[in-house]
Amino acid sequence: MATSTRIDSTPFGMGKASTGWFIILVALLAVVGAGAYAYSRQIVEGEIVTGLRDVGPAGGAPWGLYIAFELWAVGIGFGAMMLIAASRLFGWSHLVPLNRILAVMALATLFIGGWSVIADVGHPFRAVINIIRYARPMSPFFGTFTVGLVAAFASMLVYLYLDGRREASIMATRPGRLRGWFLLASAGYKDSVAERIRRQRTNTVMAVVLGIIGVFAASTSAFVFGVQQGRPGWFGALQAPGFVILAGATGVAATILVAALLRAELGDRESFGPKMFKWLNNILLGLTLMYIYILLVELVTSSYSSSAHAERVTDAIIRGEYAWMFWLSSGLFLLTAALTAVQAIAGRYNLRYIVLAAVILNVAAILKRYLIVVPGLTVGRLLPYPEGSYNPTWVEYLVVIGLAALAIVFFMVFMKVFPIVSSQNGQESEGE
Amino acid sequence: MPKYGMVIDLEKCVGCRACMVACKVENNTPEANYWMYVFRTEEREYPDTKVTFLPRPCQHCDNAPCVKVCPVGARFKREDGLVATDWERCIGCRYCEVACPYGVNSFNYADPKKNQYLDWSDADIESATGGAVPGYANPDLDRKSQLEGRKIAGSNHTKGVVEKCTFCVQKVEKGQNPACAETCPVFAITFGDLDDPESAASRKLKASKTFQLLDDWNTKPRVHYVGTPPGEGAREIERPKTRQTGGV
Amino acid sequence: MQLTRRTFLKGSAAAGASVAASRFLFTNVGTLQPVETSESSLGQAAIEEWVPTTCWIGKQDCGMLARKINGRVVSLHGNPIHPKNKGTLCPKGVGQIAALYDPNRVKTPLLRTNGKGVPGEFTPISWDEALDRVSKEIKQTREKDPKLVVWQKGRSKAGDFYDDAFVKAIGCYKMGHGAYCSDAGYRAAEITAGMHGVIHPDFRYTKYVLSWGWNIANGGGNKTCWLTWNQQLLEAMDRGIKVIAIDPRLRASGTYADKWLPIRPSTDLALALALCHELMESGVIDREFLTAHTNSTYLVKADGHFLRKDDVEQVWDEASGAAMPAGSEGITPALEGSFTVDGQTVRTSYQVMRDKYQQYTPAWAAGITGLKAEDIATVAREFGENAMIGSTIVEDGIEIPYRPVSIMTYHIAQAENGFQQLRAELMLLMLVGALGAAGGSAIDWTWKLHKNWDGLDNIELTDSPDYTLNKSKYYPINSKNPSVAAQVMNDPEKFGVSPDKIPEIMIIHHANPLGSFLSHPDIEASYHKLRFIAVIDPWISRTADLFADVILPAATMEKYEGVISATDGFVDAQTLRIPPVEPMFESRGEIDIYMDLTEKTGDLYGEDGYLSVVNKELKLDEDHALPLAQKPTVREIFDRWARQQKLEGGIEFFEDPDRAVQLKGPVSPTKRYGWATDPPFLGKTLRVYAEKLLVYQEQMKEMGSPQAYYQDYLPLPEWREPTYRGSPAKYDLDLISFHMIEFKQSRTSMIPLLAELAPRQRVDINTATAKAHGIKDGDDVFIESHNAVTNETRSMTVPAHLTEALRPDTIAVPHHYGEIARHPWTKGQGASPNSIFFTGEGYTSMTADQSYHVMVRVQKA
Amino acid sequence: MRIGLTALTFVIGAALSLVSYFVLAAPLGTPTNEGFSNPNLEFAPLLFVIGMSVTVLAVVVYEVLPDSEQSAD
Repeated sequence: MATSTRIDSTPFGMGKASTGWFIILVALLAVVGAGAYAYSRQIVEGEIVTGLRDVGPAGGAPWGLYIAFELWAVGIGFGAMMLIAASRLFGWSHLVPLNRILAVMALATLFIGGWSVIADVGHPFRAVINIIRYARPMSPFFGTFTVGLVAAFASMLVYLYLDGRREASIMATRPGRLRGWFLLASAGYKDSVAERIRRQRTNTVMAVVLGIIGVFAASTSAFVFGVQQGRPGWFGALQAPGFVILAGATGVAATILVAALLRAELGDRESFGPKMFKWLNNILLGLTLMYIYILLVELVTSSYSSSAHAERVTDAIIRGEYAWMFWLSSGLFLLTAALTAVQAIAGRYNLRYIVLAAVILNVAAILKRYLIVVPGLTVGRLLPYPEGSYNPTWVEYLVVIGLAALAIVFFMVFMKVFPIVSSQNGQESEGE
Repeated sequence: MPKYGMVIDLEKCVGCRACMVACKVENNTPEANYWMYVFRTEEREYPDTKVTFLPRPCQHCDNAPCVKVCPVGARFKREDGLVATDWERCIGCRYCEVACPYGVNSFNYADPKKNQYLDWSDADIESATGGAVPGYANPDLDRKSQLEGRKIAGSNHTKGVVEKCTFCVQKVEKGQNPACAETCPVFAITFGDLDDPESAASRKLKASKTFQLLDDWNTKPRVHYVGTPPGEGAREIERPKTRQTGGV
Repeated sequence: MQLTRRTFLKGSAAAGASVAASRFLFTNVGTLQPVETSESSLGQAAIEEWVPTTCWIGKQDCGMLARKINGRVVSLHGNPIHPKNKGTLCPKGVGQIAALYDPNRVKTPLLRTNGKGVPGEFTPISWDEALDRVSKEIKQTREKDPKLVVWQKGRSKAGDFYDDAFVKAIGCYKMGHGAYCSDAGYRAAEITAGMHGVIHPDFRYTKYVLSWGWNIANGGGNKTCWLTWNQQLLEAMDRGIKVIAIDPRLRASGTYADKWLPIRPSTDLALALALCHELMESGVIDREFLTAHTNSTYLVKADGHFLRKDDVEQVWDEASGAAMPAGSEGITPALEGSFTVDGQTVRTSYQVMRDKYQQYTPAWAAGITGLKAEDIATVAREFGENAMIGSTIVEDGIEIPYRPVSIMTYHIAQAENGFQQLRAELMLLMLVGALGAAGGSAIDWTWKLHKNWDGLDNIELTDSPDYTLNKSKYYPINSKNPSVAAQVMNDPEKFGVSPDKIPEIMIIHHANPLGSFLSHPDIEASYHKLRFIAVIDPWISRTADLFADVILPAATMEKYEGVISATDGFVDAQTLRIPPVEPMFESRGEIDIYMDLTEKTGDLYGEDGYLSVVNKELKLDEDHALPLAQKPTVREIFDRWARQQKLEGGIEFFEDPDRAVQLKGPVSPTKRYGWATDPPFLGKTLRVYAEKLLVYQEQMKEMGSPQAYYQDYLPLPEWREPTYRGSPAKYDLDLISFHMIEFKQSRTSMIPLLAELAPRQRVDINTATAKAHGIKDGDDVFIESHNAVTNETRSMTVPAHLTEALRPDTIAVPHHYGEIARHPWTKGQGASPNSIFFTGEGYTSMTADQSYHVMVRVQKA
Repeated sequence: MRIGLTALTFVIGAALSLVSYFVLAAPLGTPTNEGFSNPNLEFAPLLFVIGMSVTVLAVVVYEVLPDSEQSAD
């Protein structure tokens, strides 16, 4: 690409910012700014500026786009963690070059996921203080917050740090503005044999830890909904596995997108080789198929539902006002499966189709996240409240888009201060 | 320690909604927030139409889903049976609202001071009321509860927090009936200590065949109803402004 | 003003709290800890006071206690010792606190600066200027003819001594709330039984109630609000009372009704006639009552007139087999039969009725009313059975006939045949002897004769009526309908009214004729003819907005007013309205306003002045009469009155929250029941057969009255198809209006706490009907009404409200709203259905009362 | 030394997590009890979060702690 110049001393354009990079950054920051402005309206006027309303006589949905977005974002994060774990534990060496990308992606999405929760609550400052002050373990939010956000974030930070120390020590040997930073990051690292052995062990341990936290955190997110028997359409044992699988799928799909972008941006066809995309394609296929299976089971179960309220929710989703969204997302899941399956069966992989499948899956996932949150609130009320409605406002859209832009900014900045791909990683793993 | 509860006689209720207004005046709830709500419903088809009314205060469940999900302990169960909201602690996540199958929670989406029905900044009104918002603001709502010393009566309502029926804790702690029970023109609402077999509520409960809303959900409500609940096909009619004109 | 000194003294926080605790501790609530002092947000000890006062919104003036903290009213509570509401309040009662502190009230007197007929532009003026202006206008017109000054009031709040005093002192014409709701019923009861009122059950004993055109759970009544009725009804329900709801629309009564008869609007007369028919044919009648206390035995000639000898009505004495003067000693009058007297065939009035009603079978009525014949027959049978004819009970040692069947009816009088409809219901009660019996229906609280018993029987028709057409060939019996009056004002010659009898100025007191009466175009046109209009109101009503030259700001509940009856029908009691705070802004209580105004016109002091009339109206004796040369405070007026009632402390009795209501003890059965008065029914012979109506009809014909006006002047109610049904077939739906529990008239739509519950006008429409017209819930519906006589059409557009509790051939629109959107809460509320009803031939009853019936068509707007 | 410190960090973190969760934060008794809506110690949830973070940090200790042999060198 015209804007990228690869210099050996600073791989991946680190430390140097091209005009294009700046333009994109400024544009993204403008979007973030717009989101911040929208949020400031919300702070001043209250959430009356959103489309959110009370469930009872007001007939609205108290949770909406923010929560759906949060689920999607942290899902990607948890998926990324699980993928790191899988690639380490199962020795999927082709995916190892992606590990840092995955780690950064997880941190970025957890970060904006946390922010979208903050955007949702009525008293953000009080929320931060009161959660660490009073948080109640019996609330599913406790798990979301402690395991889902804090533990995941902390362990990802640790992973990123440990994983990057060797890289940093190499970078620190080269001259440049960032040298001090690399020295700091690699402090104490000598690249001794003992250290390498410890590195191996730690990696394995961390892989296990990340895997557990990823699965557990995704499940806690699901419990926020799945344990609510008062909300027909939410209550169910399948919520947790569904969340885990969809988190994995969105994580893989997001990885495909990032990897493809970086491949194009950095022109690095070695790090982002065909084998990697083949693997990603096949993992995506597997997870999508599993999710379709979950969807099918959900569909069958809910169509036999004994409760009239749950039936109304099912009706609204399958036949009613949410039907377009449901069938669109279901169709997109199938399309993802088809796109990835055809390539896997034919044994011929086309990056474009893989990327297309990844995009489609994420769109499907966003719709699905929305379908998890909203219909259970507007439809199927247990008392004779009429059906409600929810239409997100510009404030919600701007805040969410602003947060998404923030994640990209996060990524772009990281790329400029640290090697996004570890060239040694592959070697190291292959050397085992 | 008394264990308060409420018995609502649906065979007496005529859906006049006096309880809703009395609640609003006593608790100064802002527009669109109904701590007490009265459904007016119809079932079946003309001419076999059945008309039902269902007053819906907070059910003050013994096994309250809202208490379980509150991430910061702002929603809690009191020993006297009341389910209370510490509005100074609430972070406004609305999880209680989402968890409650009865839809009793109200979130202050707008600034309550600007959502109190009339423009109270009128100079002539201010000179008469000392700037109270609303003009009939009840100062008792600012007091801390006697039982645990937390602010649970609602005060002047706070933007960004959730609130709901308190059983008029500020009145109950003074030995008075909640505003809805006090006002009901047809004496359909009886409030009292359900542990005391001599209380009016206990006697009413004993004398009547009662049910609880969604009792198969195991929420164990402290509100009991005499009569029959609205059926599956009940349609709500005569909805308030928030449903007719799309909010406040 | 010396405001509640006593309550202020005892207003220490602890004392206030203990009053409160004792006051509301009906249930064994139990206290957690000793009551602590309530604290204001500033941390200062709050002073709590309780001021007894009276509701200002509803019709029956419920007793209230205003809770005040540091001088500010924070809530209104029902007064537990008030017999009418027993510590409870309806939504309007509790919600009116928002009216007290409403910044949108009229704050100062206002003077119009623009033309009339359009929303007003007003400039604030001082009270002095305003009163000068009004008094100047009054004086100017009064010089010509005091009757050209018209004073009109909406519903009376409290006793009307003070406005009567104003009317008498000024000598002006008094126009009432009148024909708005039920006056045709009053006229029917007056001419039939001499009682002033409509019909309501003796809930204490009744077992079977026909809730007729009346929402038994949410409907008012002529004597009390739904609130008192419901409390009595609930006690009756505990005894197993049976309630039949006869109404095109089933609303809150659904909870209480055992059976719903969804009758077609304006066909109630047919149902009543069929019920009478069934009772007579089955012989389930109270012969003793009919013979002894009604004119059923009077002999009627072929021409419909009574057989008289020497001006005395004759009855057939079965013992002697001859006609004898009615009321003779020792005779046995025949109730039934046809006889020959002096060569002419005569029948008893009962026989005339029975013969005439032969045609009114349940099957016949079913075709008209849309009900099932078997349902009608069942109700007739149950009504007869439950009447327990012949039974008695003993109360207070007095044996009283016991007829536990009753009718609750009221607004059903608002129909073209409203007068005869009510007559027919009274007949139904009289047939089984339930009128004035224990468990039956009463008309007034006590059985006392109204002046119209004779008055309506002795009307002398005049060729030169006043502008209300009172005693005219059009409406000999006349409820002074403002809409009819407006039509006369617009075209006096048409009605033979002299142009110099057309009013010039109006003082409108708490009334909103452009909201409450029909035919708005007529009223608006007539108001353009008035030189000057002053409105006394707390808000700028539609009428004030379009036509007031001067608006005088009235206080709402914050004023001394009285004397207010506190009876629930069983206990005699009275009270006053005590202001919990000084009048808001520059508003004043009406008594203050009238004293100020009469002072300006020179009518306050001296003999026949306002104060002198007040003395007479309040029956103040020499010791307590107001001095005639000195303007008293309103509090002083009531203090004198209270002292005359021998109440300790005078007015302080009523300012004390623990006393507040003067309870005078139970109403004796000898006053309550017509049967139990001495002599029974005050010795009057009730008019089953109203011969005088026939006399008036003949006179009307003679004077050239068109058939539309005289056709219902019939001695016995008879069915005819209402005129409005003559609209073309495309106007396929009946429009009726109804009252909502949240509102009273139009002004409560400005109380936000109520307007939030019912934010805008709507049309109730049966789901199937709506579907047939392609209308969904919430869709705007265009409604066009049609005048079957003049072919005029009127229209309005309102959102649809789908319901299964309404006949499919009928739509219903509540009669509230319609204010001009000057108040923030009346914006977007929509029009009143009164704007598309009609007045005039076919749309006005024979007594000049309004008919709220019209045929309409609807389509999705 | 390395193993010991790592284990110590892990144990401290885990202990802090467990204690703060089960003893300091967890709902105690019946729902009407004070402990149900309040942690026994304010900011106990913060301790739990810190505990979890410390637990994870054991890995860092294990990997980052300088080699004793090397330091002996």
